[in-house]
Amino acid sequence: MENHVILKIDRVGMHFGGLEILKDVSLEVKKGERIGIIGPNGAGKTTFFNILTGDLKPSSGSIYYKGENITNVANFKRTNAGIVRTFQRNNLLNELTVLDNLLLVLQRKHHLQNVWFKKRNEKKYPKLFEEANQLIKTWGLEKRANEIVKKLSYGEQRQIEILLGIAINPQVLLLDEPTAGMSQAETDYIVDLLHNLPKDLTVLIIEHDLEVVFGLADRMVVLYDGGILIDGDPNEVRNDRRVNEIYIGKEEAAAHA
Amino acid sequence: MKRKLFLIMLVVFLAVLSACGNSAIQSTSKKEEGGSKSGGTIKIGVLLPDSGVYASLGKHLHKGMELYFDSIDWKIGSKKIEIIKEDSEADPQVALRKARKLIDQDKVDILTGTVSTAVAYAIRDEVDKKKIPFLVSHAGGNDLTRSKRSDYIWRSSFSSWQIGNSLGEWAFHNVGKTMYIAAADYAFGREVSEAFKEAYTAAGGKIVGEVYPPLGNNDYSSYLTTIKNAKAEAVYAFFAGSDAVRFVQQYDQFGLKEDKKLIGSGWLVSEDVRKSQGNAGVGTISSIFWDYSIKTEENRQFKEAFEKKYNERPTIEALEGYDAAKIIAEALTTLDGDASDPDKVVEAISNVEFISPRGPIKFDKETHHVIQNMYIIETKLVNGQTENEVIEIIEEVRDPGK
Amino acid sequence: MDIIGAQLVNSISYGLLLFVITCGLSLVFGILGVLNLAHGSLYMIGAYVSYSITVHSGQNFWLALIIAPLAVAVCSLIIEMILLRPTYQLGHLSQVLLTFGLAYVIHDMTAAIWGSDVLSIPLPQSLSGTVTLFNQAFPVYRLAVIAIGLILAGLLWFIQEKTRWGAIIRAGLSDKEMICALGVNIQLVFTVVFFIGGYLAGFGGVIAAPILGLYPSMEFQTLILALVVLVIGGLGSIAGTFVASLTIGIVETFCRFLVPELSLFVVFGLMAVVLIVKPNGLLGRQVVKH
Amino acid sequence: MNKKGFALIAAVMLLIFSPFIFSLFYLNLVTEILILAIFALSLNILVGYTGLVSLGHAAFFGVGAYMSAILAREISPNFFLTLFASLAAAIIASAIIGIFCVKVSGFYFLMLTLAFSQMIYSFVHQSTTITGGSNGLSGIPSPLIGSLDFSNPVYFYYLILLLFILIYGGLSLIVHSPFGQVLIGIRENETRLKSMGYHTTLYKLAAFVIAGGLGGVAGSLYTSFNSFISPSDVYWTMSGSVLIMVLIGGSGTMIGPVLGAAFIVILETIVSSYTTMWMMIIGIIFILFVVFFPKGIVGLGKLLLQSFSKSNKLSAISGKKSNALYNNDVKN
Repeated sequence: MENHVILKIDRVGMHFGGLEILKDVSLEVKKGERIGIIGPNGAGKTTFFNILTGDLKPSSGSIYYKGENITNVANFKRTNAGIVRTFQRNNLLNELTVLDNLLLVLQRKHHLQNVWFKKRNEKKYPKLFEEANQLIKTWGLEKRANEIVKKLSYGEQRQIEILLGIAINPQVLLLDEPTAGMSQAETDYIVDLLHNLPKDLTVLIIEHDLEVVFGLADRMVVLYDGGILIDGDPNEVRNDRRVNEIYIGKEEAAAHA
Repeated sequence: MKRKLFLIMLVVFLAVLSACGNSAIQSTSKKEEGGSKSGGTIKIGVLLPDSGVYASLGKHLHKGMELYFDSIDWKIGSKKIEIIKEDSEADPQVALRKARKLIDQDKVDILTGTVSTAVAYAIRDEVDKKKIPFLVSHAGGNDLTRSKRSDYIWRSSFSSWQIGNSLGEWAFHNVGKTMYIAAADYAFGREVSEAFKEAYTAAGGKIVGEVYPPLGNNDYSSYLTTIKNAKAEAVYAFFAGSDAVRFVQQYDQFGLKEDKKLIGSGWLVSEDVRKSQGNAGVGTISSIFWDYSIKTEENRQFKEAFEKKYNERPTIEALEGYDAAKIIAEALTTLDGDASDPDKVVEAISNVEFISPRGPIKFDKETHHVIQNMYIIETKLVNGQTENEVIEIIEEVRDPGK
Repeated sequence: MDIIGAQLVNSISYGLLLFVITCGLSLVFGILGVLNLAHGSLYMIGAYVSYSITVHSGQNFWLALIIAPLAVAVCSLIIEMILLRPTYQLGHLSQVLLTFGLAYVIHDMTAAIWGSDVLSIPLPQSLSGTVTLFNQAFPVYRLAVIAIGLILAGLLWFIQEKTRWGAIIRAGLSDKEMICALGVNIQLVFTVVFFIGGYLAGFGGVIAAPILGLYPSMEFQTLILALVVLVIGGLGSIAGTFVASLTIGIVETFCRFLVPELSLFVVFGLMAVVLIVKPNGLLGRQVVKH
Repeated sequence: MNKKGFALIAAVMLLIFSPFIFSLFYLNLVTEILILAIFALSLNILVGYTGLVSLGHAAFFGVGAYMSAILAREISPNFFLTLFASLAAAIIASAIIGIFCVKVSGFYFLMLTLAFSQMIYSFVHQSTTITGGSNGLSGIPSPLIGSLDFSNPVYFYYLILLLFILIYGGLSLIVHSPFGQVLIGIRENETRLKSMGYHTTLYKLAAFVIAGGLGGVAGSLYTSFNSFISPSDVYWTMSGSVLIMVLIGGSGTMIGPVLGAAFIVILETIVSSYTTMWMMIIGIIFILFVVFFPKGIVGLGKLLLQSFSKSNKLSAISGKKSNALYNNDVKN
C-alpha cells in the first residue's frame, strides 16, 4: 500500500480570460506522502489547491483520486471522499463558538447532519461532544471552547482553521500556508502538531516559511510561472541553483528589505 | 419558590379578571345584547381609506358626510350622532380588522363606507353575521347587490352595471356603430366594460377590439398605437384616478381624438381629474349618476354649501358621502333615533326616498340597490377651462340584480 | 409595417424614459455599493417640487427643470450627511433597510405637504406639438425624452470614462483602499456621488412628471421598476442600465401590443430569466470569486 | 425551573386565558397576530437562520391562502383538508421556485424572489375565473373539523393557539438540531460549510421549502380566519411588511418574529385610528431599530435586562453583552 498513488493530477491547465495561471501541471501523489509546495507569489499555488478541492474547475486536464476521475465532482463531495483543505486566509464561522465550529465538522463526519427534531446538546449527543472536547483539549483550547471565534487571537484562529480540517479525519489534507502570520512560538506549536499527524495521512502543504516546510515535507514541488519547475527530494531542492535564484533569493531579499 | 408563588398569583389574577368585564368568551356565548349598545348617541362607523392610493376619495366622502351632519346639527331627535372613523387603507385584510374593531369594540349601530369593492366583499360576511346595517357609499362591484346580497347591506352609490349599461344604447345611436374598448384590468373595469358591451351590442353595435392595460399602468403609448390602427369609430374607456389622467392626456397627445371619439364612464373626466388633464378631455362623452353641472335646485344648494364650507368644488365622492349621511339620518328619523334593532333600521333604510342633488333616489327592495338617474355628459371648454355639461338624462335606472 | 415602426418608437421613448428615471440609482449603487431604496422617493420629491414650481411660476417648466433636481440633490445630500454617513460602519444590508424606512417616512411627508390628489404637470409649451412618424402622430415631448435620454447616457459615459472624476469612480468600484492611498478623500467621493444620484433622481422626476403624473404611492411603483432595470442591466453599470432600459422598453411595449394579458407578467419574467441565466445582468462585470 | 422555562409557562398561560380576559376585538387581534407570527417565523428560517433575505415570501402565503379558499368553496371546508392541501401546494411551489433561487445569493436572491412573487401576484390578479381577480375570494366557509364548526372566534382562537405552539415548538427543535445548525453555518460562512463536506445548496433549498411550506400554512389559516383573500396579500408590500416584522422583532431568534408581528399589527391598528401618518411612524421606528438596535426587539430587551440586573458584575456584562447580541439563540 505504501506506493499506492492516491491523487493523480494529469496535465491540468487553468486560465482566467487571457491570463494563464497553470500550464499543464502533472503530479502523482502517493499515499502517506508529505509534499511541500513552494513558489513565488502568483505562481499558482492557491489556484492549484482550489482545483484539487473542486472550488475551481480546471480549463483543461483531469484529476484522479484513488483511480477515479473527479475533475467534475463538486467540492463538498470531495471533502466527503477524504480530500480536505484549510484556507490561506482564516475562513471560519466567526460569529459561532469554537465548540460550535467543531461540532459542525463532527456531526457531518458522523452523519448526524440530517437530524431535524432532536436538539443538539451534550445530553442527547454525548459521543459527539466528547469527541469535540477531546480535540479541543488536545489542541490546548479548553479555555476558549465557548468563546466566539472572532474574539480569539489571530494565532488561535489559525489553529482552529487547521483543527477543522483535521477533525474530519481526511485522507488527503491540503494545508494552505498553515503558519502564515503566526508568532515563532505559535508556529512551533503548529509544526509540532503537524508532526504528530497520523502517518498514513497524505499531506500537501503550501508554505512560505521554508524552515517549516523543509521540516515537514519528504518531497518538494516548486511551482514557477504556472508550471512545475522542480519535483524532488527536499535536500535536492534546497540546494538547487534555480530555486535559490527565482524563489529563495527573492524571498530572502524581501525579508531583509 | 418566588416563581411558583408568582405563577399561582397569575392564575388567580387571570381567574378574577375573567369573572368580570365583557370578555370574548362571554360575548360569543351570549346571543343578543339588546339595549346595551348606545345610550344617548347614535354611533356610525365610517370605514374609508385615509391613506394609500384611494386616500383622496376617502377624504371627499368624509367631507360630504360631515357637510350633511353639520346641516342637521349632528342630531336626530334627541340623540346625538357620533361618527367613528377607521382607515381601511387599500388593504382588505386591514379593513376587515378595522371593521371588527368598529363592530365589536366601538359597538357602532350602523356601518358605512368602503371605496374598494374588495374591501366591501371582505367585510360582507362579518356584517351579515353580526347583523350590522351597512350602507355602501362607494364600492360598486355588481355582486354586492346580487350574489353577495345581504339583508343588512344597502347601496346608495352605483353598480358597475349602471355605469356601463347607461351609455351602451346611446352610444350606438349617437356616437358610432363600431367601438373599441379599453379598460383598466381589474374586476371593476371588467364589469363596467362588460355591461357596456352588452347594451351596445344589444342595440346593434359591434365591438372591434378590447384591451385591458393593468391597473396603474404608466405608459399607454403601445395600446394607443394598437387602437389607432383598429377600424373603430370610437373608443369606450374605463379608467379612474391617475390612470384616467394619463390615459386621457396620452389619448390626446397621440392624436387619437381627431379620428376616434372618446367615450367612457364619468370618472374619465370627473371633477378631481379634469384639472390635471388640461384640455385633453374636451369632447369626451361619459355617463355617470351625478355631475357638478346638473342644474337642479338641490344640486345648487349642495354645491353652494360645500364650497362655502371647504372652499373647493365638491367631487362625486363628496356627493356620495352627503347622500349616505342623509339616508342614514332620514331612516333613523323615522325610528326616532332608535338604532338598537338592526332589522328595523334596514327596514327604515329601504323606505328612504328623497330628491338628492343627483335627482330623485330610492331603493330597490329586492336588490337593496339605489334606483337613480344616469346622466350622459359631454366635456366642453368654457372660459379656457374644461367643464362638463349634461346632454341627456336616463331616468330611474334600476340594477337588474342578476 | 407602419405599426411595427410606431411601436418601435414607443419602445425607445419608454425605454429611455426608464433610463432617465433609473440612472441615478444605478450610479449610486455602482460606486458606493449602497442600494438606495429611497430612490423612488427622491424621484417623487422631484416631481412634486416641479409641480409646485410650475403652479407658482405660471407653468414655467424650464424653471422647474433647473430648480427641482437641485432641490432633490440637496435633500439627498442631507440624507447622506445625517443618516447614512454615521452608519457606514453598519454594513450594506443595514443601509438598504435604512433607506427603505426612509421611503416610508418620505411617503407620508409628501402626502402631508402635497395631499393625496392626482396631479399632473402640463407639457412645456414649446414641446407640446406632435410629429408624424410611420403614419402616426407622436408627441414632440416623447421624442424630446429620447434626446434627453441619449444625451444623459452620453454624458454619464463621458464622465465615467474620460475624466479624472471618472477614473476615481472606477477606482472606487474596484478598490476602496486604493483610492484612499491615492490621496482622494473617499468621504467626499461618497457625498458627491450621493449628491449626483439625488440630482439624477430629481431630474428623472421632472422629466417623467408630464407623462406619468403625480399620485400617492407613485414612488414604490417607480422603485420596483428601477430595481428591475438595475438587475437586468447588471449592477452598477451605466451601459448596462442603458441597455436594460431599452430592452425593457422594447419587450414591454411589444408585449402590450401582441399579448396584452401578459404585460404585467413579462417584466418580472424577464428579470427572473436574466437572474437565472446571467446573474450578473446583461452587461454586469464578471465577479471572480477568491 | 429555569428562567426561560418560567417565562414560557407564564406566556403560554396568558395566551390560554386570553379569551377570558380580552374582549372579542382584542381576541381577534391576538388570533391575527398568532397567524402572522407563524408567517414571520417561517420567513425567519430563511432570513434569520440561513441568511437568505427574501422579498417574495408573500408568494407562498398567497399560494396557501388561495388553495384553502378554493378548496373550502368548491370541495369542503374541512380544516385538515384545507390545511394540508395548502401546505402541499406551498411546498411544491417553494421547491420549484427554490431550485432557481438558492443558486444565487445576497442582492440577487432578494431580486429573484421578488420577481417570482410578482409573477405569482400577476397570475392571481389576472386569473379572474379562478381567483376572483382584484376583488379576491370572499364568503369562504369557516373551517370544520368533523362536525365542529370553527366560526366561533373563541374556538378558532384555541385552534390557532394550538397550531402556533406546535409550530413554534417544532421550529425551535429544528433550529437547535444538527440540521438547524447547518443552516446557521451557511448563514455565517457558506464556503467553509462546503469545505466541511456539506451540500449547502440542498440545505438552502430545504430551508426555502420549510419556509415556503409554513408560509402556506399561515396563508391557509389567514383565509380561514377572515373568510376572505385578495391579491393584495400576495403583493410585494406584504413580503416587505413580514420582512419588517422579522427584522424589528429580531432575526435569527425564535421569539423575535413573534414580537415583531405583534408590534407591527398593534402599531398599525392602534396608530392608524389616530393618524393617517402611520407609515411614517413605522418608518421612523424601523430606522431607529436598524441604527441602534440591529438585533431588534429581542436585542433591545436583552440590553435592558442586562442593565437592570445588578447581580451581574460589570466585567461579566461587558464580556457577555456582545456575546448575547451576536449569538442570541445559537448557543442555547
